[in-house]
Amino acid sequence: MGWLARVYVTPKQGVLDPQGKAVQQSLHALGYPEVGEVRIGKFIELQLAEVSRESAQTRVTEMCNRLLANGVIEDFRFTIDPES
Amino acid sequence: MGWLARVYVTPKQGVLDPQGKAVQQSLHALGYPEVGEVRIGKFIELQLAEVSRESAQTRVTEMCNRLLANGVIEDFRFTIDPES
Amino acid sequence: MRITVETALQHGLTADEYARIEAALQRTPTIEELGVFSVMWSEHCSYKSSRAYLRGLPTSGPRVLQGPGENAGALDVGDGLAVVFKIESHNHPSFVEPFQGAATGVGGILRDIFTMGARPIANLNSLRFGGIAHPRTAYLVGGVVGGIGHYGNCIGVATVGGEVAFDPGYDHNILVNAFTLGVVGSDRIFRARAEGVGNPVMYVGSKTGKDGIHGASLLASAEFDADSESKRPTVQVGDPFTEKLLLEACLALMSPAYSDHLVGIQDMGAAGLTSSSVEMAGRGGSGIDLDLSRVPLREQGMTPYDILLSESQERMLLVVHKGSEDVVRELFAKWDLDAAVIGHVTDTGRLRATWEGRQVVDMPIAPLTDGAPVYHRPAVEPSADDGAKLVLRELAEPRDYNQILLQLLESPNLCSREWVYRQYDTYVGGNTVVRPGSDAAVVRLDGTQKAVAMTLDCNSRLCLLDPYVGTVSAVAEAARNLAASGAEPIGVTNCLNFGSPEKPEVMWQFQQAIAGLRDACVAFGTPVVSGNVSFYNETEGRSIPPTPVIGMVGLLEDVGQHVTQWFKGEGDAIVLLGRNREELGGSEYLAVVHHQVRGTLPWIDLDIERRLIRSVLHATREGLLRSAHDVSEGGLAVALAECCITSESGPHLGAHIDELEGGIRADALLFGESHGRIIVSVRRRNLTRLREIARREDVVMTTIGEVRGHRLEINDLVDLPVTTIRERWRGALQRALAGSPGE
Amino acid sequence: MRWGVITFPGSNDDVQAAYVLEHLLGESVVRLWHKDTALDGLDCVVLPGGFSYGDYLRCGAMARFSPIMRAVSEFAAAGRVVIGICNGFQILCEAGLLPGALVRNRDLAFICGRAHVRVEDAETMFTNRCRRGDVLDIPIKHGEGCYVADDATIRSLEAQRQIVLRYADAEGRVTQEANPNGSCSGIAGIRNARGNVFGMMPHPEHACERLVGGEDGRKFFLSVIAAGGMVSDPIASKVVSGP
Ligand SMILES: Nc1ncnc2c1ncn2[C@@H]1O[C@H](COP(=O)(O)OP(=O)(O)O)[C@@H](O)[C@H]1O
Ligand SMILES: [Mg+2]
Repeated sequence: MGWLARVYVTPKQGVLDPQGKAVQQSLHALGYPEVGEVRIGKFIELQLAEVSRESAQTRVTEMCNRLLANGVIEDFRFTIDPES
Repeated sequence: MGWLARVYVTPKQGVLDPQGKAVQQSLHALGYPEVGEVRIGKFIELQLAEVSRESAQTRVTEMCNRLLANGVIEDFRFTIDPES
Repeated sequence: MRITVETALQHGLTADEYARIEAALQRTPTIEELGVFSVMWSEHCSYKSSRAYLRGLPTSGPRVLQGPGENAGALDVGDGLAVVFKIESHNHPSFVEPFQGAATGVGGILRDIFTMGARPIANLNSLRFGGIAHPRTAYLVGGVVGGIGHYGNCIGVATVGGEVAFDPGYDHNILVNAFTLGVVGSDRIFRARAEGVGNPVMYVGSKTGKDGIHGASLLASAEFDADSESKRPTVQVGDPFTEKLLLEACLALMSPAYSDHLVGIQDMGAAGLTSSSVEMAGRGGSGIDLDLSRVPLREQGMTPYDILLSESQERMLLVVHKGSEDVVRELFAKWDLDAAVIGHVTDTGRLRATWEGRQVVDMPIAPLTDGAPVYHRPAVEPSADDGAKLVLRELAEPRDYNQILLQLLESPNLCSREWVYRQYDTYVGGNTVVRPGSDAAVVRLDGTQKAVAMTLDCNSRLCLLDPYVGTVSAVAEAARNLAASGAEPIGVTNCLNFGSPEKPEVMWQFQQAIAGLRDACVAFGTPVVSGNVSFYNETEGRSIPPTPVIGMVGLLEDVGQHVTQWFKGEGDAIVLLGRNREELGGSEYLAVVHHQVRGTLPWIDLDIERRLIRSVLHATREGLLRSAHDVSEGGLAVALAECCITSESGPHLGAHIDELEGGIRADALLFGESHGRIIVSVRRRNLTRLREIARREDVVMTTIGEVRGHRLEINDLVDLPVTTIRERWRGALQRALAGSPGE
Repeated sequence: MRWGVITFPGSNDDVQAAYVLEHLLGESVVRLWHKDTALDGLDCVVLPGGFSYGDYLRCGAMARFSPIMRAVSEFAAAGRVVIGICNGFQILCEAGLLPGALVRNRDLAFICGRAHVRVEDAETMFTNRCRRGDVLDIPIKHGEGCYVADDATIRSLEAQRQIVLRYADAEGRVTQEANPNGSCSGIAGIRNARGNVFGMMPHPEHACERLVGGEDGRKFFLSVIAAGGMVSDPIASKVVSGP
């Protein structure tokens, strides 16, 4: 059985997030004044073939650094669970 | 103390996800053959001012249905936690 | 904190620059003042190494309404209209983050144009990347092109032309130069002046964050090295949507209905709030008091230092008349933009800033502007090495010219750029008459019969071999591109991309390029009305090839007279204007086929170029030309192929060339890059008239063949189906980029 | 006819649409601001191309909530004519005035160029100046032009003849190569069941002058003018409900 990696890519703190800004404004306009800061990032699900959890860990980290996240403007974190 | 809502918007099953396909291919090209299906969605973080958890629940559901997700092509789920 | 010379050094200032600062202030600067000096005296803002040379450029002429010194230059094009244009570099930010770097580069040049009251109608861009096979190239190309498209498409300004070149000399330092042209009533040009004691200074647009703090001094003015990573300021992210709102709101404010409320306006570009207030006060001969506590902020924990130096995008600074604040606020509110009063104009000649009631800046403005350092850095010609000589007889002539032609048309620097400009909205605005794919872009001027033509050109290989001749050649090619499109050259902007000015041989290249720019612009009567200098394009001590990108603008009195480069009709005569010489020095053929970058550059005679252009324009006015194409990289054979294949929707007609004067080596005849040549096609019956015109201008004219069938045949050297040629040429860039690893 | 052209924050082709209608076709045009709330006295409204709200989140997702959109829905419900071009099409889908959605192009890149579209139905008020099977040459310029909808929706679009335009090659063959963005079954333009709301990705307003973009785009506007802004479609008028 393999793994399911869930990767969360978010704009770095301090980096402008025009999308989040626009969504926040329109949520206010839609009548949700309670909404504070909005940050919009990516949610990536990866199926991984059978490998050890450790190697899954290291390889997904690598994938994030190399491709999935743009380290200059984005942070990432991920979880790895046995595939159901 | 307010809430932090984390919204996960994913492409509906069956709706094509060209971005996911492209990422899968690049990951294979980069030497990660173990990667199976890749789905790419949005990860939205909302700060919410002080309200009851229940009303936060209902209002975020509403925001998703109205704006944050498009039911024709996307599913969503979210979690709500006390803001740290 | 205690300010010492070390603090100054950390800010990229030199010890004696710091001494000058203490002298100017007659005390130790505050950290904020030091920050202000460091950005205003950075190469990027102060032009300290180039100013002395730039003074030599021709900047005046009957059409010039605004020369260098304002946000952009302006030329009178008649009918009460002026065109405003400029080119800017965004090289280092684009290397750090290609998509956002290129996008914010476009955003910045757009602000320079609408700051003057002009509505931007066209973007062009000049790009230089490393070798196509370099592991990072594909990633950088994708990001840069994506970023340019993202910003221009979203804000709704057509991207209609440019150039792309690949060369290992840019492996670690790509070039992204963005050009914008706008249109404004010739009596409605706005200038960035702060005048009228007591007039409020207003801030409009995005909130201020920590973006790109010290971008100007560190990124644009200091050479790149490994720990740039750590030095790197927060990358600026572009928000074209906000800029679109800003654009519309600012143009509304500058329209007759509101403009009486406005005194001066200036975008916040490099060095943000600091440079915009300093420049406005400087030009107005006034002073400015700012209350930094009133600046709209995006993040907590920002210091006055951050606020003064932030390079957050999509912000403008206004000086309005006392009492007009509410009108202005209302106008911007319509566009969901905040406008805040953050200070007022004084007559002190000083920049003063307070933060929570505390004075953090109180400095004279003169030392920041006219008083900035000017360096006459040593310039030394590098010793000529004999490796640069080209001995033709040692160069084996190829056997199969069909293969060589296809090889060239497939090479990264000659193949189709469609993959690039397909990602740009070329239609928006509704005035694009000639889209990318011909010698120059042609855009109609709304409400007139007129159109402007625009082109960006620079062959950096030529400039590397001989910066003077190379730059003259770039100006000449630009002029030919315009003439071939039916437009008369009227003005020039330029972006001078060079290595470190602290290297005598780089300074020599720079000096030579400026001389070439000057001589060529004098010869063509095209004043230089704006430009930009980008030094320190280096990595680990290696300088890029000198790259003086020429942006030239031309005018068509009658848009109906525009000409495109592809053949139009079976049976038309194909005519070569100009002479072929046995010149292969610095050619694409030499580089691609023989892997050599060397030789004496093709000989160039500006008087011949002028006469060639005059005759082509004359023929255009009489409606004789069915097509016209300038001969440049790849030479005659490549140019002829382009005449057959570059039409977007076809038909793609063949050419039968049998009258091509020989007498020189076949490879030189086909691929030599001699200047002063334009290929035109005309109806047979117009040949005599064309010959009269050519004779009057004393231009060599040869009827070399005719438009015929669906093959390209050149003497007995080349014989290929047009479809094959188009096939190989068209998809080559995408194939090459897909082939390379990427990131 | 009286036309309204809406400007949303981020609209780019609003000026062009108004220019074509007013200066090239001599129609009377009212420029509308997204904060307006009434469409009184208009026969047809155009939602233009561009990047409303920067296309942030999803194209059209935020514009769909602009104050004027309530009026647009009522306008459509009253059987009046609504045309969405490119971003306008996306807004109409987000607003539920047209079925389906427009997502990222197959090749993930913005594409600008000429496209051939085949007229699938000439008995609509938007195409009555064309013949069925006509191939029109019209610019496209979009990053999210890939039309998607579930099979049931596609089937009912077919059944109710709501597919007005398909991408094709110059000879009118609908093929994968001729499909620039991967749209399901090559869809380039659809209308609602009632036949008074029309959305298309290509830009007819950029194909109304020989000098810039050609003239094939005129046909759409001339068709609406010929129909006098009334639902003239025989079968469509039998259908009651909306999309
Ligand atoms: N970066 C770019 N963006 C838009 N158009 C481009 C770009 N690079 C090249 N083009 C277009 O591709 C065509 C060929 O470019 P080029 O070979 O440099 O023309 P020329 O040699 O006549 O200067 C021109 O129409 C040019 O405007
Ligand atoms: Mg040319």
